[in-house]
Amino acid sequence: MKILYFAWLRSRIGVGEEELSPPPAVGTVGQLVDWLKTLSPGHAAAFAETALVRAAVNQDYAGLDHPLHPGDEVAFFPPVTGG
Amino acid sequence: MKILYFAWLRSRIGVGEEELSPPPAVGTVGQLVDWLKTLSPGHAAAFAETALVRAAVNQDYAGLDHPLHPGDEVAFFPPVTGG
Amino acid sequence: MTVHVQREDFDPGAEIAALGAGRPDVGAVASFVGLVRAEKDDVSAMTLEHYPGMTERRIAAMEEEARRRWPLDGVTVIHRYGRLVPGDRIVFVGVASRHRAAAFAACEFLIDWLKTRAPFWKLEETTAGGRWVEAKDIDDARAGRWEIEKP
Amino acid sequence: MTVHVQREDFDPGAEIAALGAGRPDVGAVASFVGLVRAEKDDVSAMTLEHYPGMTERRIAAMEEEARRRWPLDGVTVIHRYGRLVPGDRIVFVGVASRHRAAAFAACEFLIDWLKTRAPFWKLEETTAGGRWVEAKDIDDARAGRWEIEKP
Repeated sequence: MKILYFAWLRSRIGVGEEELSPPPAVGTVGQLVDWLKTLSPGHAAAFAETALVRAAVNQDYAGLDHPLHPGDEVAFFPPVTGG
Repeated sequence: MKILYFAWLRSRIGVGEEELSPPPAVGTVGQLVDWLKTLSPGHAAAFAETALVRAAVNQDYAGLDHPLHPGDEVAFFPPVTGG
Repeated sequence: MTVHVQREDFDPGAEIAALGAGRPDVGAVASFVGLVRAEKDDVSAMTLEHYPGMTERRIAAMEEEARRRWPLDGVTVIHRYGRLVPGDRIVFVGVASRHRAAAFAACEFLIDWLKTRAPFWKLEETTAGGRWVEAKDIDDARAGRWEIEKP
Repeated sequence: MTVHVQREDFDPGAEIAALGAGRPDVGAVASFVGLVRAEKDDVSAMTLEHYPGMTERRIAAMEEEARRRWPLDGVTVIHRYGRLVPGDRIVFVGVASRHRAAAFAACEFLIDWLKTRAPFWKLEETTAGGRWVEAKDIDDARAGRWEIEKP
Protein backbone atom coordinates (compact mmCIF):
# COMPACT_ATOMS: atom_id res chain seq x y z
CA MET A 1 0.00 0.00 0.00
CA LYS A 2 1.37 3.40 -1.06
CA ILE A 3 1.17 6.01 1.69
CA LEU A 4 1.75 9.73 0.95
CA TYR A 5 2.30 12.60 3.39
CA PHE A 6 2.02 16.31 2.64
CA ALA A 7 2.92 19.60 4.35
CA TRP A 8 3.76 19.28 8.07
CA LEU A 9 2.85 15.60 8.19
CA ARG A 10 5.69 14.99 5.72
CA SER A 11 8.05 17.15 7.81
CA ARG A 12 7.26 15.24 10.99
CA ILE A 13 7.46 11.80 9.44
CA GLY A 14 10.56 12.64 7.43
CA VAL A 15 9.48 11.15 4.11
CA GLY A 16 6.81 12.13 1.59
CA GLU A 17 5.99 8.60 0.50
CA GLU A 18 6.42 5.05 1.75
CA GLU A 19 5.33 1.60 0.61
CA LEU A 20 3.88 -0.32 3.55
CA SER A 21 2.02 -3.57 4.15
CA PRO A 22 -0.32 -3.10 7.10
CA PRO A 23 -1.52 -6.24 8.93
CA PRO A 24 -4.80 -7.77 7.70
CA ALA A 25 -6.70 -6.25 10.64
CA VAL A 26 -6.24 -2.79 9.10
CA GLY A 27 -9.39 -2.44 7.02
CA THR A 28 -10.22 1.30 7.20
CA VAL A 29 -8.46 4.66 7.08
CA GLY A 30 -8.96 5.06 10.85
CA GLN A 31 -7.39 1.68 11.55
CA LEU A 32 -4.50 2.59 9.26
CA VAL A 33 -3.90 5.80 11.26
CA ASP A 34 -3.85 3.83 14.52
CA TRP A 35 -1.33 1.39 13.05
CA LEU A 36 0.87 4.14 11.49
CA LYS A 37 1.14 5.87 14.90
CA THR A 38 3.00 2.81 16.20
CA LEU A 39 5.70 2.86 13.51
CA SER A 40 7.94 5.65 14.83
CA PRO A 41 7.97 8.75 17.07
CA GLY A 42 7.67 10.84 13.88
CA HIS A 43 4.53 9.01 12.81
CA ALA A 44 3.13 9.35 16.33
CA ALA A 45 3.81 13.11 16.26
CA ALA A 46 2.24 13.52 12.81
CA PHE A 47 -0.99 11.81 13.87
CA ALA A 48 -1.07 13.11 17.48
CA GLU A 49 -3.99 15.43 16.67
CA THR A 50 -6.14 13.51 14.23
CA ALA A 51 -8.64 16.37 14.18
CA LEU A 52 -6.08 18.31 12.11
CA VAL A 53 -5.42 15.52 9.60
CA ARG A 54 -7.31 14.89 6.37
CA ALA A 55 -7.10 11.80 4.15
CA ALA A 56 -7.58 10.77 0.55
CA VAL A 57 -7.90 7.25 -0.85
CA ASN A 58 -7.03 6.82 -4.51
CA GLN A 59 -6.94 10.61 -4.91
CA ASP A 60 -10.40 11.30 -3.55
CA TYR A 61 -11.16 12.70 -0.10
CA ALA A 62 -12.08 9.94 2.34
CA GLY A 63 -13.34 9.67 5.91
CA LEU A 64 -11.96 7.61 8.80
CA ASP A 65 -14.38 4.77 8.06
CA HIS A 66 -13.42 4.52 4.37
CA PRO A 67 -12.49 0.87 3.54
CA LEU A 68 -8.99 0.04 2.34
CA HIS A 69 -7.77 -2.57 -0.12
CA PRO A 70 -4.27 -3.77 -1.08
CA GLY A 71 -2.87 -1.52 -3.79
CA ASP A 72 -4.75 1.57 -2.60
CA GLU A 73 -2.97 4.92 -2.64
CA VAL A 74 -3.62 6.61 0.72
CA ALA A 75 -2.61 10.21 1.45
CA PHE A 76 -2.57 12.20 4.70
CA PHE A 77 -2.36 15.97 4.93
CA PRO A 78 -3.51 19.03 6.92
CA PRO A 79 -6.59 21.06 5.98
CA VAL A 80 -5.89 22.63 2.59
CA THR A 81 -4.75 26.24 2.23
CA GLY A 82 -4.75 26.77 -1.54
CA GLY A 83 -5.66 29.53 -3.96
CA MET B 1 -32.82 74.48 -24.38
CA LYS B 2 -30.66 71.81 -26.00
CA ILE B 3 -32.65 68.74 -27.12
CA LEU B 4 -30.91 65.51 -28.15
CA TYR B 5 -32.34 62.47 -29.93
CA PHE B 6 -30.80 59.00 -30.16
CA ALA B 7 -31.35 55.78 -32.12
CA TRP B 8 -34.70 55.60 -33.96
CA LEU B 9 -35.94 58.86 -32.44
CA ARG B 10 -33.07 60.60 -34.25
CA SER B 11 -33.90 58.75 -37.49
CA ARG B 12 -37.56 59.79 -37.34
CA ILE B 13 -36.89 63.42 -36.42
CA GLY B 14 -34.02 63.72 -38.87
CA VAL B 15 -31.56 65.49 -36.57
CA GLY B 16 -29.63 64.37 -33.51
CA GLU B 17 -29.69 67.71 -31.76
CA GLU B 18 -31.62 70.96 -31.85
CA GLU B 19 -31.66 74.19 -29.87
CA LEU B 20 -35.25 75.11 -29.03
CA SER B 21 -37.06 77.63 -26.86
CA PRO B 22 -40.29 76.05 -25.64
CA PRO B 23 -43.07 78.40 -24.47
CA PRO B 24 -43.11 79.27 -20.75
CA ALA B 25 -45.99 76.84 -20.13
CA VAL B 26 -43.59 73.93 -20.76
CA GLY B 27 -42.33 73.20 -17.27
CA THR B 28 -41.81 69.42 -17.23
CA VAL B 29 -40.43 66.65 -19.47
CA GLY B 30 -43.97 65.48 -20.18
CA GLN B 31 -45.07 68.95 -21.25
CA LEU B 32 -41.98 69.21 -23.45
CA VAL B 33 -42.92 65.96 -25.21
CA ASP B 34 -46.43 67.25 -25.86
CA TRP B 35 -45.02 70.45 -27.33
CA LEU B 36 -42.35 68.66 -29.42
CA LYS B 37 -45.06 66.48 -31.02
CA THR B 38 -46.55 69.62 -32.59
CA LEU B 39 -43.33 70.72 -34.31
CA SER B 40 -43.30 68.36 -37.34
CA PRO B 41 -44.65 65.02 -38.61
CA GLY B 42 -41.22 63.54 -37.76
CA HIS B 43 -41.47 64.71 -34.15
CA ALA B 44 -45.03 63.40 -33.97
CA ALA B 45 -43.86 59.99 -35.27
CA ALA B 46 -40.94 59.83 -32.84
CA PHE B 47 -43.16 60.47 -29.83
CA ALA B 48 -46.21 58.55 -31.07
CA GLU B 49 -45.63 55.77 -28.55
CA THR B 50 -44.36 57.52 -25.44
CA ALA B 51 -44.23 54.18 -23.61
CA LEU B 52 -41.18 53.36 -25.76
CA VAL B 53 -39.37 56.64 -25.10
CA ARG B 54 -36.96 57.37 -22.24
CA ALA B 55 -35.59 60.75 -21.23
CA ALA B 56 -32.61 62.28 -19.50
CA VAL B 57 -32.24 65.79 -18.12
CA ASN B 58 -28.71 67.11 -17.76
CA GLN B 59 -27.37 63.60 -18.43
CA ASP B 60 -29.35 61.82 -15.74
CA TYR B 61 -32.43 59.68 -16.31
CA ALA B 62 -35.61 61.62 -15.67
CA GLY B 63 -39.33 60.91 -15.49
CA LEU B 64 -42.21 62.70 -17.25
CA ASP B 65 -42.80 64.93 -14.25
CA HIS B 66 -39.17 66.08 -14.01
CA PRO B 67 -39.06 69.93 -13.94
CA LEU B 68 -37.25 71.80 -16.71
CA HIS B 69 -35.29 75.02 -16.61
CA PRO B 70 -33.82 77.22 -19.37
CA GLY B 71 -30.36 75.94 -20.29
CA ASP B 72 -31.20 72.31 -19.48
CA GLU B 73 -29.91 69.56 -21.77
CA VAL B 74 -32.79 67.18 -22.47
CA ALA B 75 -32.33 63.87 -24.32
CA PHE B 76 -34.88 61.40 -25.69
CA PHE B 77 -34.12 57.81 -26.67
CA PRO B 78 -35.54 54.27 -26.77
CA PRO B 79 -34.92 51.75 -23.98
CA VAL B 80 -31.19 51.05 -23.92
CA THR B 81 -29.68 47.94 -25.54
CA GLY B 82 -26.02 48.15 -24.53
CA GLY B 83 -23.35 45.72 -23.45
CA MET C 1 -11.10 54.24 -11.00
CA THR C 2 -10.89 54.08 -14.78
CA VAL C 3 -13.76 54.59 -17.23
CA HIS C 4 -13.22 54.49 -20.96
CA VAL C 5 -15.92 54.80 -23.60
CA GLN C 6 -14.01 54.28 -26.80
CA ARG C 7 -14.12 53.13 -30.39
CA GLU C 8 -10.88 51.13 -30.11
CA ASP C 9 -10.47 47.54 -28.94
CA PHE C 10 -8.95 46.88 -25.50
CA ASP C 11 -6.60 44.30 -23.93
CA PRO C 12 -8.25 42.40 -21.04
CA GLY C 13 -4.91 40.98 -19.87
CA ALA C 14 -3.31 44.42 -19.63
CA GLU C 15 -6.33 45.78 -17.75
CA ILE C 16 -6.29 42.89 -15.26
CA ALA C 17 -2.54 43.32 -14.73
CA ALA C 18 -2.98 47.07 -14.15
CA LEU C 19 -5.63 46.41 -11.49
CA GLY C 20 -3.16 44.35 -9.45
CA ALA C 21 0.08 46.17 -10.30
CA GLY C 22 1.95 47.73 -7.41
CA ARG C 23 -0.80 46.88 -4.93
CA PRO C 24 0.38 43.95 -2.83
CA ASP C 25 -2.82 44.21 -0.77
CA VAL C 26 -4.94 43.13 -3.75
CA GLY C 27 -5.63 39.41 -3.66
CA ALA C 28 -8.49 39.09 -6.13
CA VAL C 29 -9.31 40.48 -9.57
CA ALA C 30 -12.71 39.49 -10.97
CA SER C 31 -13.41 40.51 -14.53
CA PHE C 32 -15.93 40.25 -17.32
CA VAL C 33 -15.50 40.47 -21.07
CA GLY C 34 -18.57 40.80 -23.26
CA LEU C 35 -18.34 39.69 -26.90
CA VAL C 36 -20.58 40.39 -29.87
CA ARG C 37 -22.56 37.21 -30.48
CA ALA C 38 -23.54 35.90 -33.89
CA GLU C 39 -27.13 35.45 -32.82
CA LYS C 40 -29.08 35.98 -35.99
CA ASP C 41 -28.19 34.60 -39.38
CA ASP C 42 -28.97 37.81 -41.24
CA VAL C 43 -26.88 40.08 -39.02
CA SER C 44 -23.35 40.67 -40.27
CA ALA C 45 -22.39 43.57 -38.00
CA MET C 46 -23.79 46.18 -35.65
CA THR C 47 -23.16 49.79 -34.84
CA LEU C 48 -23.30 50.82 -31.20
CA GLU C 49 -24.46 54.37 -30.61
CA HIS C 50 -24.18 56.07 -27.24
CA TYR C 51 -24.82 59.37 -25.50
CA PRO C 52 -21.37 60.96 -25.12
CA GLY C 53 -20.98 62.63 -21.77
CA MET C 54 -23.95 60.96 -20.12
CA THR C 55 -22.44 57.52 -20.66
CA GLU C 56 -19.21 58.38 -18.86
CA ARG C 57 -21.01 60.24 -16.06
CA ARG C 58 -23.49 57.47 -15.37
CA ILE C 59 -20.82 54.76 -15.44
CA ALA C 60 -18.71 56.81 -13.02
CA ALA C 61 -21.73 57.21 -10.74
CA MET C 62 -22.30 53.44 -10.76
CA GLU C 63 -18.65 52.86 -9.93
CA GLU C 64 -19.03 55.15 -6.93
CA GLU C 65 -22.13 53.22 -5.93
CA ALA C 66 -20.21 49.94 -6.19
CA ARG C 67 -17.44 51.38 -4.01
CA ARG C 68 -20.00 52.39 -1.40
CA ARG C 69 -21.41 48.86 -1.34
CA TRP C 70 -18.22 46.81 -1.33
CA PRO C 71 -14.60 47.26 -0.17
CA LEU C 72 -12.87 47.69 -3.54
CA ASP C 73 -9.27 48.51 -4.40
CA GLY C 74 -9.70 49.20 -8.10
CA VAL C 75 -12.37 49.31 -10.80
CA THR C 76 -11.97 49.52 -14.58
CA VAL C 77 -14.85 49.83 -17.02
CA ILE C 78 -14.38 49.98 -20.78
CA HIS C 79 -17.28 50.09 -23.22
CA ARG C 80 -16.84 50.35 -26.96
CA TYR C 81 -19.05 52.11 -29.48
CA GLY C 82 -19.06 52.19 -33.26
CA ARG C 83 -19.12 49.31 -35.73
CA LEU C 84 -18.52 45.80 -34.34
CA VAL C 85 -18.71 42.33 -35.84
CA PRO C 86 -19.47 38.97 -34.15
CA GLY C 87 -16.56 37.90 -31.95
CA ASP C 88 -15.45 41.47 -31.23
CA ARG C 89 -14.92 42.50 -27.62
CA ILE C 90 -17.55 45.05 -26.63
CA VAL C 91 -17.27 45.62 -22.88
CA PHE C 92 -14.83 45.03 -20.02
CA VAL C 93 -15.41 45.27 -16.28
CA GLY C 94 -12.56 44.51 -13.88
CA VAL C 95 -12.69 44.80 -10.10
CA ALA C 96 -9.83 44.37 -7.63
CA SER C 97 -10.35 43.72 -3.95
CA ARG C 98 -8.84 41.98 -0.97
CA HIS C 99 -11.98 39.86 -0.91
CA ARG C 100 -13.02 37.73 -3.83
CA ALA C 101 -16.73 37.80 -2.92
CA ALA C 102 -16.68 41.62 -3.08
CA ALA C 103 -14.80 41.56 -6.40
CA PHE C 104 -17.35 39.19 -7.95
CA ALA C 105 -20.39 41.01 -6.56
CA ALA C 106 -19.21 44.44 -7.73
CA CYS C 107 -18.20 43.11 -11.17
CA GLU C 108 -21.60 41.50 -11.71
CA PHE C 109 -23.38 44.59 -10.36
CA LEU C 110 -21.57 46.84 -12.85
CA ILE C 111 -22.05 44.63 -15.91
CA ASP C 112 -25.73 44.13 -15.08
CA TRP C 113 -26.12 47.89 -14.93
CA LEU C 114 -24.19 48.42 -18.18
CA LYS C 115 -26.31 45.85 -19.99
CA THR C 116 -29.64 47.23 -18.83
CA ARG C 117 -29.20 50.92 -18.01
CA ALA C 118 -26.18 52.43 -19.80
CA PRO C 119 -27.22 54.72 -22.66
CA PHE C 120 -26.19 52.54 -25.63
CA TRP C 121 -28.26 51.50 -28.62
CA LYS C 122 -27.53 48.78 -31.15
CA LEU C 123 -28.21 49.18 -34.85
CA GLU C 124 -27.92 45.81 -36.59
CA GLU C 125 -26.78 45.57 -40.19
CA THR C 126 -29.05 43.11 -41.95
CA THR C 127 -29.44 42.06 -45.56
CA ALA C 128 -32.54 44.27 -45.55
CA GLY C 129 -30.76 47.30 -44.07
CA GLY C 130 -30.32 48.77 -40.57
CA ARG C 131 -32.52 47.55 -37.71
CA TRP C 132 -32.57 49.01 -34.20
CA VAL C 133 -32.42 46.31 -31.55
CA GLU C 134 -35.35 46.41 -29.17
CA ALA C 135 -34.80 46.11 -25.44
CA LYS C 136 -35.04 42.47 -24.37
CA ASP C 137 -37.44 43.02 -21.57
CA ILE C 138 -40.11 44.29 -23.89
CA ASP C 139 -42.77 44.02 -21.18
CA ASP C 140 -40.74 46.43 -19.12
CA ALA C 141 -40.27 48.70 -22.11
CA ARG C 142 -43.97 48.68 -22.92
CA ALA C 143 -45.00 49.26 -19.34
CA GLY C 144 -44.49 52.94 -19.99
CA ARG C 145 -42.30 53.56 -16.97
CA TRP C 146 -39.93 56.35 -17.79
CA GLU C 147 -36.60 55.79 -16.20
CA ILE C 148 -36.14 57.35 -12.82
CA GLU C 149 -32.84 56.35 -11.38
CA LYS C 150 -30.84 57.97 -8.64
CA PRO C 151 -27.54 56.10 -8.46
CA MET D 1 -12.12 22.14 -20.75
CA THR D 2 -8.59 23.05 -19.76
CA VAL D 3 -6.90 22.30 -16.42
CA HIS D 4 -3.28 23.20 -15.78
CA VAL D 5 -1.42 22.73 -12.51
CA GLN D 6 1.93 24.29 -13.24
CA ARG D 7 4.98 26.02 -11.83
CA GLU D 8 5.04 28.66 -14.60
CA ASP D 9 3.17 31.94 -14.69
CA PHE D 10 0.18 32.33 -17.03
CA ASP D 11 -1.31 35.06 -19.23
CA PRO D 12 -4.90 35.95 -18.23
CA GLY D 13 -5.49 37.90 -21.44
CA ALA D 14 -4.47 34.98 -23.63
CA GLU D 15 -6.67 32.59 -21.62
CA ILE D 16 -9.69 34.91 -21.89
CA ALA D 17 -9.12 35.31 -25.64
CA ALA D 18 -8.86 31.54 -26.07
CA LEU D 19 -12.19 31.03 -24.29
CA GLY D 20 -13.96 33.23 -26.83
CA ALA D 21 -11.90 32.45 -29.93
CA GLY D 22 -13.75 30.89 -32.86
CA ARG D 23 -16.97 30.59 -30.87
CA PRO D 24 -19.36 33.28 -32.08
CA ASP D 25 -22.04 31.88 -29.77
CA VAL D 26 -20.05 32.92 -26.68
CA GLY D 27 -21.21 36.29 -25.39
CA ALA D 28 -19.71 36.33 -21.90
CA VAL D 29 -16.38 35.44 -20.35
CA ALA D 30 -16.16 35.81 -16.57
CA SER D 31 -12.77 35.31 -15.01
CA PHE D 32 -10.86 35.45 -11.76
CA VAL D 33 -7.19 36.04 -11.08
CA GLY D 34 -5.84 35.37 -7.59
CA LEU D 35 -2.65 37.15 -6.51
CA VAL D 36 -0.27 36.48 -3.63
CA ARG D 37 -0.98 39.14 -1.02
CA ALA D 38 1.66 40.77 1.19
CA GLU D 39 -0.38 40.11 4.29
CA LYS D 40 2.23 39.70 6.97
CA ASP D 41 5.31 41.85 7.43
CA ASP D 42 7.62 38.94 8.13
CA VAL D 43 6.62 36.88 5.08
CA SER D 44 8.83 37.44 2.05
CA ALA D 45 7.67 34.49 -0.05
CA MET D 46 5.75 31.25 0.06
CA THR D 47 6.04 27.80 -1.43
CA LEU D 48 2.87 26.14 -2.59
CA GLU D 49 2.89 22.34 -2.32
CA HIS D 50 0.22 20.18 -3.91
CA TYR D 51 -0.76 16.55 -4.44
CA PRO D 52 0.15 15.82 -8.06
CA GLY D 53 -2.48 13.71 -9.73
CA MET D 54 -5.19 14.28 -7.15
CA THR D 55 -5.14 18.03 -7.78
CA GLU D 56 -5.80 17.66 -11.50
CA ARG D 57 -8.43 14.95 -10.98
CA ARG D 58 -10.38 16.85 -8.38
CA ILE D 59 -10.30 20.09 -10.37
CA ALA D 60 -11.54 18.20 -13.45
CA ALA D 61 -14.34 16.67 -11.37
CA MET D 62 -15.39 20.12 -10.15
CA GLU D 63 -15.38 21.43 -13.72
CA GLU D 64 -17.73 18.61 -14.68
CA GLU D 65 -19.94 19.49 -11.74
CA ALA D 66 -20.00 23.15 -12.87
CA ARG D 67 -20.99 22.05 -16.38
CA ARG D 68 -23.82 20.00 -14.95
CA ARG D 69 -25.11 23.00 -13.01
CA TRP D 70 -24.79 25.74 -15.65
CA PRO D 71 -24.86 25.97 -19.46
CA LEU D 72 -21.16 26.61 -20.15
CA ASP D 73 -19.24 26.87 -23.41
CA GLY D 74 -15.73 26.75 -22.01
CA VAL D 75 -13.85 26.49 -18.71
CA THR D 76 -10.17 27.08 -18.00
CA VAL D 77 -8.53 26.53 -14.60
CA ILE D 78 -4.86 27.20 -13.93
CA HIS D 79 -3.29 26.81 -10.50
CA ARG D 80 0.39 27.37 -9.82
CA TYR D 81 2.62 25.62 -7.31
CA GLY D 82 6.19 26.23 -6.17
CA ARG D 83 7.77 29.41 -4.85
CA LEU D 84 5.78 32.64 -5.19
CA VAL D 85 6.26 36.19 -3.93
CA PRO D 86 3.67 38.89 -3.14
CA GLY D 87 2.08 40.22 -6.31
CA ASP D 88 2.58 36.94 -8.22
CA ARG D 89 -0.41 35.43 -9.99
CA ILE D 90 -1.39 32.18 -8.31
CA VAL D 91 -4.69 31.01 -9.80
CA PHE D 92 -6.91 31.65 -12.84
CA VAL D 93 -10.48 30.60 -13.47
CA GLY D 94 -12.19 31.58 -16.71
CA VAL D 95 -15.69 30.60 -17.81
CA ALA D 96 -17.37 31.25 -21.15
CA SER D 97 -21.11 31.07 -21.64
CA ARG D 98 -23.93 32.54 -23.66
CA HIS D 99 -25.30 33.80 -20.35
CA ARG D 100 -23.35 36.11 -18.10
CA ALA D 101 -25.13 34.99 -14.93
CA ALA D 102 -24.04 31.39 -15.62
CA ALA D 103 -20.48 32.49 -16.35
CA PHE D 104 -20.25 34.42 -13.07
CA ALA D 105 -21.87 31.69 -10.98
CA ALA D 106 -19.65 28.92 -12.35
CA CYS D 107 -16.51 31.04 -12.01
CA GLU D 108 -17.24 31.85 -8.37
CA PHE D 109 -18.21 28.23 -7.67
CA LEU D 110 -14.86 26.98 -9.02
CA ILE D 111 -12.67 29.53 -7.26
CA ASP D 112 -14.49 28.95 -3.97
CA TRP D 113 -13.83 25.26 -4.32
CA LEU D 114 -10.16 25.80 -5.24
CA LYS D 115 -9.63 28.08 -2.24
CA THR D 116 -11.20 25.75 0.28
CA ARG D 117 -10.96 22.19 -1.06
CA ALA D 118 -8.16 21.79 -3.60
CA PRO D 119 -5.16 19.87 -2.18
CA PHE D 120 -2.68 22.76 -1.87
CA TRP D 121 -0.63 23.77 1.16
CA LYS D 122 1.24 27.01 1.75
CA LEU D 123 4.64 27.16 3.42
CA GLU D 124 5.50 30.76 4.28
CA GLU D 125 9.11 31.92 4.34
CA THR D 126 9.57 34.03 7.45
CA THR D 127 12.59 35.58 9.11
CA ALA D 128 12.33 32.72 11.61
CA GLY D 129 12.15 29.99 8.91
CA GLY D 130 9.36 28.08 7.21
CA ARG D 131 5.82 28.17 8.62
CA TRP D 132 2.88 26.12 7.32
CA VAL D 133 -0.22 28.23 6.89
CA GLU D 134 -3.17 26.98 8.91
CA ALA D 135 -6.59 26.72 7.32
CA LYS D 136 -8.54 29.92 7.89
CA ASP D 137 -11.63 28.29 9.20
CA ILE D 138 -9.82 26.87 12.18
CA ASP D 139 -13.09 25.96 13.90
CA ASP D 140 -13.91 23.81 10.93
CA ALA D 141 -10.43 22.31 10.97
CA ARG D 142 -10.60 21.53 14.68
CA ALA D 143 -14.07 20.07 14.46
CA GLY D 144 -12.40 16.83 13.48
CA ARG D 145 -14.53 16.22 10.43
CA TRP D 146 -12.48 14.31 7.93
CA GLU D 147 -13.25 15.36 4.43
CA ILE D 148 -15.95 13.39 2.72
CA GLU D 149 -16.71 14.90 -0.62
CA LYS D 150 -18.43 13.42 -3.62
CA PRO D 151 -18.17 16.03 -6.36
